[in-house]
Amino acid sequence: MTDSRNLPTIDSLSGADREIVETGLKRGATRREVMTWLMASGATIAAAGSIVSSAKTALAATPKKGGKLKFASDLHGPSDTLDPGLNTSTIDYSRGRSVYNSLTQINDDLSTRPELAEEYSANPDNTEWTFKLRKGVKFHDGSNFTADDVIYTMSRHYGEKSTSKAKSLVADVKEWKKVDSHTVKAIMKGPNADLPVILGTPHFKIIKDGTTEFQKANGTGPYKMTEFNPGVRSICVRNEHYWRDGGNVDLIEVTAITDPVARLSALLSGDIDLMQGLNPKAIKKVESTPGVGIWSVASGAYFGICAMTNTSPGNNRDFVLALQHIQRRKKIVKSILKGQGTVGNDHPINIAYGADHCSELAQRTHDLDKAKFHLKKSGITSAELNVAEVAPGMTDICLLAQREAGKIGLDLKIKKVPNDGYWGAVWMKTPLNVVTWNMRPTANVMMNLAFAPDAPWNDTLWKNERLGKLLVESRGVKDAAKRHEMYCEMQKIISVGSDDHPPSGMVIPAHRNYVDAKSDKVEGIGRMPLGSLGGYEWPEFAWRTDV
Amino acid sequence: MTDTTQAAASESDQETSIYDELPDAPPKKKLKLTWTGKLGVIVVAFWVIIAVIGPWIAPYDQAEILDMDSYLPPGAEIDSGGTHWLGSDNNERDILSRVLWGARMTVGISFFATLLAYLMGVTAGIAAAVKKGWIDMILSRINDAILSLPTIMLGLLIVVALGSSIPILIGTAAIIYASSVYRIARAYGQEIMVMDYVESAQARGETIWWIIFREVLPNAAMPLATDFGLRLVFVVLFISSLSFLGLGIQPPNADWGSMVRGNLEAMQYAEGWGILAPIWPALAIASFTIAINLIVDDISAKSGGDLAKKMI
Amino acid sequence: MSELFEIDNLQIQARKEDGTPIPIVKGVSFNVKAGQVVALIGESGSGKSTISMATMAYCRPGLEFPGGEVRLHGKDVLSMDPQDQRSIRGNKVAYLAQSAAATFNPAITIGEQVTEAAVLHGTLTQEEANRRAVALYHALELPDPERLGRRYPHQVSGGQLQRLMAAMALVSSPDLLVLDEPTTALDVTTQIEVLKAFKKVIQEEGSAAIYVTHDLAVVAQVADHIVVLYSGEVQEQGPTEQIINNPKHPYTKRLMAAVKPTPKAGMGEKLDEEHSRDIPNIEVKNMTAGYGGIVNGKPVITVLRDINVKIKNSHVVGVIGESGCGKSTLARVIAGLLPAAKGEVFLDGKKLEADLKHRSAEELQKVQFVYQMADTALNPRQMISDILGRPIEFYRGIKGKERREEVAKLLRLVELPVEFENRYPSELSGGQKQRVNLARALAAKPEIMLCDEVTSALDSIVSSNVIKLLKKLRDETGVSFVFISHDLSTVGSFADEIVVLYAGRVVEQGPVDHVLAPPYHPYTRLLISSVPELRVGWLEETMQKREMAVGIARGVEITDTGCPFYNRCPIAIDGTCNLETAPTQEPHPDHFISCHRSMEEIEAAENAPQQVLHGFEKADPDGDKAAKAH
Amino acid sequence: MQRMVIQRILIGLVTLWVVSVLVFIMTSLLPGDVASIVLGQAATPETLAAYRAANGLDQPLIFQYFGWLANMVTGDLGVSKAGGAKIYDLIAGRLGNTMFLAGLVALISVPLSVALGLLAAMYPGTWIDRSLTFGTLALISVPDFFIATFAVLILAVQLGWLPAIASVAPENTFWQMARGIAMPLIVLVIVVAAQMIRMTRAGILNVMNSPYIEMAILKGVRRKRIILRHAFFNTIGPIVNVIALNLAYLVSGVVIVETIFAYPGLAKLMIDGVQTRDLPLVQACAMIFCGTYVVLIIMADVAAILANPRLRNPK
Repeated sequence: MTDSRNLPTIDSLSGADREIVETGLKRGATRREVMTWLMASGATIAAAGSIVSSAKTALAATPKKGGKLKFASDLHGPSDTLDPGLNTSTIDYSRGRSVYNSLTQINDDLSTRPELAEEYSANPDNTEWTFKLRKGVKFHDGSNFTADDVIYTMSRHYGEKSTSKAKSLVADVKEWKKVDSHTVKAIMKGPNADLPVILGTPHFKIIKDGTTEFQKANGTGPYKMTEFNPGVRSICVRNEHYWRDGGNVDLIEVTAITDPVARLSALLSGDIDLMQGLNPKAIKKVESTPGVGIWSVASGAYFGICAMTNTSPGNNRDFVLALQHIQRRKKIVKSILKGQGTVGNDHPINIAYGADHCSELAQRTHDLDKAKFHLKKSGITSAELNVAEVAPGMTDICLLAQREAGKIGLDLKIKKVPNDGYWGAVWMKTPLNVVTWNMRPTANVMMNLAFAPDAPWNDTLWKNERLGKLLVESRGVKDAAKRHEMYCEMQKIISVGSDDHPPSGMVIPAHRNYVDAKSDKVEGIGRMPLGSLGGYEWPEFAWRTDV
Repeated sequence: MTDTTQAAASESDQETSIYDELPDAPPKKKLKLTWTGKLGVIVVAFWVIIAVIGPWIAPYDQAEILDMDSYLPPGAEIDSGGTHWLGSDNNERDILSRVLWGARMTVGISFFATLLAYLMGVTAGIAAAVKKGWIDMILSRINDAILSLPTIMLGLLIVVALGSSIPILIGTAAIIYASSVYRIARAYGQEIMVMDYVESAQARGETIWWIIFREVLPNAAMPLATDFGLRLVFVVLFISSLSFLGLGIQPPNADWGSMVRGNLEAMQYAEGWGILAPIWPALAIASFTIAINLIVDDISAKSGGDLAKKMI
Repeated sequence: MSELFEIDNLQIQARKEDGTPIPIVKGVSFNVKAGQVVALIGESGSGKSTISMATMAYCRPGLEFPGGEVRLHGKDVLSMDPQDQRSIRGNKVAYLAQSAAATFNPAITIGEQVTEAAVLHGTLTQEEANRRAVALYHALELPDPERLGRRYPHQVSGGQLQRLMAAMALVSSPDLLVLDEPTTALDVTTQIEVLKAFKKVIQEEGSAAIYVTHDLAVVAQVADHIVVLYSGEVQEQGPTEQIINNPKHPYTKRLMAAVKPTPKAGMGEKLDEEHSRDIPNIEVKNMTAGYGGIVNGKPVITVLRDINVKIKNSHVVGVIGESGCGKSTLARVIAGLLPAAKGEVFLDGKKLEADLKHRSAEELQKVQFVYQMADTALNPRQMISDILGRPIEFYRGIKGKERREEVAKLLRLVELPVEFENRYPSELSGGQKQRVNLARALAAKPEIMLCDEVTSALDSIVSSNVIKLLKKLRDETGVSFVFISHDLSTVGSFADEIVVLYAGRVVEQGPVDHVLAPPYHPYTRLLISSVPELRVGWLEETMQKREMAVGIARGVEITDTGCPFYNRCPIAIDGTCNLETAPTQEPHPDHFISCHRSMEEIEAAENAPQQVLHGFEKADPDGDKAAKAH
Repeated sequence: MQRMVIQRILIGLVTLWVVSVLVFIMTSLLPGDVASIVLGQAATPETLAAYRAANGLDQPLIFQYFGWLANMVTGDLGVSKAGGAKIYDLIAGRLGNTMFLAGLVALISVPLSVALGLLAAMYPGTWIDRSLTFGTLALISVPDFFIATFAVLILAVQLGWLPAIASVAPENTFWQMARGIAMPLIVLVIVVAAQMIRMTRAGILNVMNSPYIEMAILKGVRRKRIILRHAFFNTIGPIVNVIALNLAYLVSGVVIVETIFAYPGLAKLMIDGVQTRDLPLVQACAMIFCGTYVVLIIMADVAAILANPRLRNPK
């Protein structure tokens, strides 16, 4: 710290490390926590300090208007939908963001800012949220935006007939109430400080009251959809009557190219400007090609191997430990993810969740002796792992595990199954399977979705009442230290367990960044970490430098 | 005049007996391969041998992850000592080893799938030709239905429904290609069924099984054997196409088609000669299938292209 | 000055796998003078076709010319460059192949094919060539010459195609015509017509010709000079008169011996009564049969109509008729291979089921069918021991060593070496295969053998040997034969009784000596007079006769009403023969003739050849293609 | 011939029906249903039940089948169970795309391959023949995705001559369209032509053994004329058959090319349909594929009859 010139700055970090530091700091991680994490990655105290000090967000240039933008996602098909409640993939979310608005908007640091809700606030115990709606907003069909639209939109996430994919995220809202034409109220079942950020996620885009047909999109968003051809492409043009200074380009064409090599070829040859899902192996190539670059956003998204706790071998604590100790976590990040990720500690909350991440918890390492010891103790010699390539790198991670398992005498058979049908027939139904979770807006939502004792998607059917209790309690806690302590305990319960309560059975060897690629001519892509290309927020903010 | 001839006949009986009936049977045409055909035999034999011994002569296990870097160029040294003679693949495994292991999968699976396709197709085809009537009608309609759908769609339906495993892949390819075999077998069957020797056996009162196995099948064997080779090539390529959809041979097993597919990206990402990663398995496929085609070309040239008409 | 055409020490060879040559033609020499017809005679395998193609410096793939010369106007064509060789083909030398049906391109009109050579070689313009073609059609007595050129080959009959091929060869006025077995595939009545036409145009055009055949009787009609070939070597050559009347070489004599005699009463051998035993009776009653399913009680394609045949007290029944007359169908109906649409078949008074599937094993065993083509009748993938052993085992339950002995017995019976049991059919010659084919039927120990044209596909010598064998079998085994053939002389020498079929109906039947003696049914007479005789000048004599002039130009027409032979019959009665079914008359006991004319009228017509009973005007120019209709 | 065509059409209808039963059975055997696929990881028993009820998936399978069949017969293709779009809308544009590409490929590859096949047959054993034989052999011996990717990397990425992905947007000019589908066009022409060249050559050489060809040689006809006038017309039947099968492949079997070039065609739609278990969509595609196959084969047979005087003028 005496001679700062010799110390590294944030700029000297690799893209991935830089991301994690920046994101962590933005999310409210303390200086100490970030430094701990940096030092765990091999930095000296001085270097770590220097890096943290120099970390600052880049200045954004002023956007230009005009031009066309062509975006290619990875998946599409006849199930492409403009129904926000059924939105599934990046392509749906991106289209949704183009034509609709949410009540709230999530910032890069996962705080929220107003969107269609001009103001929103909770009562003191966070059991009632009031949203004051923006006036003068018009849908693309010319009708006015009112409270009825919000009530209708929200009603689609409730009740027996709801097919909403986000139903469970708002399960603790008891009732939506229209107060007046531009005010609505959410009455909660219990305290929840996270409602605004949840409402900022893609499934809660506001649609016109009474909409049942989704072959056309009638939203309030920055673009109007002029062509929607599921599985082929969609075209949006700028909404000239947008309620704020909205979309920068004149036209956005959204399509998908399923084959990853073809998708990259299209970007390299200039046929598309923006692509989702870059294979980590291609990073070097993209970085060395002039005119294009990667867009990597660190996140809490993770790869998981699920050992079901209700059956063998997942109900054997030692077996799970053996499986956790054979993971070559650093090798996965370095070699499979090409650095675009972070090591996992068998719980879902990494540094991307900022202050809620528990850096005190010891990092589990590759330790074949321990693994061998636990395996022997478990008495298990073979197991079958069902693998689908649920996220790029999943299969490779399992293949690596298979090799390591061989070294400790575990015959880990890998059964590769296709992606389609995986969630219905394999996941949560076979003793050993894999999972991937995108990052959720808060650590609480994340753990509530996949680890709470009554969660429908509890990957391993693991029940820990203490965790459930902590999840509910922590929502109301306002003291930061107390909150951190509670979150730390939860992460420990999931990862390590206690003598009488086994851990979750999840092996989480790594968290992955969202790695996408774009032409240098496209700017304005955000860094919100809840999804590809800055949490699908790009349609409103992207702009071309060459117009 | 007739008297003269009769007289001539009787007097010349002895002295003309040296003039035996001329053997009008042409000398048996043996299959003679051209040099390309011979080359084909050598290459096919090479791969068959590799299919048997490949795993023993391969320097590494097919699944062994050796390095920290994928798509190393041919000749790259391995950290732990040794050399990637053909470079490393997308999972840092040794390509040479995987090509050698893959021979067993690719050659083996396509062989057994084709064999099974033949068992089914020939049985059904000959049965349809022999039994005619309703059986022929029903079998032919089902067969039309299978033929009219794209192979990749059928493959997708079956493999996804039953899960991708080696037996399922063999079965799937067999069912799909049995329909083409059925057509050919039925055509040959019908052709042979009208031969007098079959009618003669029917007139004798022989059972249907005798007619199928003793009269019809032995005579359809040679042309069907030729078609077997071509069908094998199609099966190799079909399984490769399934690999394209991620439904082919599943890791860590190596097979050439999925190796091409898995490493295709190297042509885009890899540096230096590492871009050759998909070329090696593609060469293996091409050499194997071209070799079979060379042999088949030779044989069908001999059989007068009769086969070509039926294969359409 | 050289001859028109000389073949000098011509050698042609094939090669074995290891490259060692197999000689096919071993130094053949002969000459052809201008205007001369030279016949190459020999059996299959003698190299005669190969030599005939060598006249144009052409040999089939796999063959080569290691030596010798083929000189046309003194110039060796073998050593010419390909361009020059091509300019000779179809121009100076023209070729007529054996099977016109296969030799005409099915996708191109007749006119284009006929004129192609002349136009391509630049000898004639298309216009001139067309005119010349029409002239040739006239000369060849082809129907509708003006429009014939626009037809496709499948639209004309076999006999017409054969003549069209002559037109194709002659269109560019070649110096040398090569005819390769041009009449072998034809029926007798068609053959003599084609022969006549060939002879006429060769004389008119004045070109020289090489005529390749195995049939000495035919040669006697057309050739000036004969070259006898055996196994690629010339055995004897000389003027036709000399070779026919005074053959020197033993092989020529052997060929002469195999020539079939003219059919006439008394040619058959009288059998001693002691050979007779309980001879099975076959009776066919009111039988109608055909192909293509049955509509309104009639087959879609009717081949046989209201057939009544009673076979009794005879060892050998000959069934005779031209191709398409339904003689094979009759045998197939009796054998149960083709269930009749109507009518019944009785064996020894017991009714046989129409379909062999319903017949008992014993009935199947009693009636055995022998196919015409041994090549298709014997399974190429079974050894002789299996081919013969299977019926022994199947019908008689004899297995193992005894079966082998039975097979050996059978082989000896058909005069084949016992070692043949380990051979495949493809390792035997045609005659040997036909013997195995007969032996297989015998293996069942049948009562009746239905022999369908068993000698038709064989060369004359081989054929005469098979007939000898059949006679021996008749004497030794006591089996009865139904012997189907288009060859009246063969039937006459072998059968006790003859059934003459025409267009699906029986026109005459009876003991051989009655059928082959007057009074004849007009069709029987036509058949008898069409068999070429081995003497020079026969053709001209025959053509003089009235019924030939009328009869041969017409084809078989299957009619629903009237007499089927009406439109070829020289003594037909308009208004009767074409409308009413002919009554069956019985001039001798068991001898039946179906004709409207009385026996006296028939006899009278025999003796008055110049009497014209009715004119040509009712003749249907396309008559003989109707036979192709089904 | 009319009789034959009518008979063939009836058989074709039976085949269509068999295909619909077959596809229905196979699709219902697939793990998961459209509801579980669409809702995916986010599915809960309640949302699954709600989705099924909303889309009529809670009825017994056999009802669903006959419901579909009844609609199909009246020309109603139904609604996608996955996205709610009308099947007709999903298919219409893609069918056009598929036909456009297949048509262009056929337009180029058929004359090209017949010409090259004839050329090879005309000079057998020469370098032309050898290079064509070996070249086509090599092309049919490697997986088509290899050829396609290789072509993209060379022509689009390295040389930048052509776009890496196909585009057939309606707003494009003709020149843009032509450029837009150049890559899939090139790859498909290569793949399809290789097959057809080989079959044309084989067909011609096969006919070359016929006696009438020998006769033509003996008439002194040039080899070129023998091939073009005497052999070719007798090979049209088999060649047309091969062309028909290849066209059927172009309509239904080009999944890989459609995927690599992101070309919105029918084959990829069908694969998507299978992957989302969208039965009405899969059925509709299967009907189109099967119907195309049946029609093409009938057309090939008719063409063969028209090319063959023996069948054309039965007399």
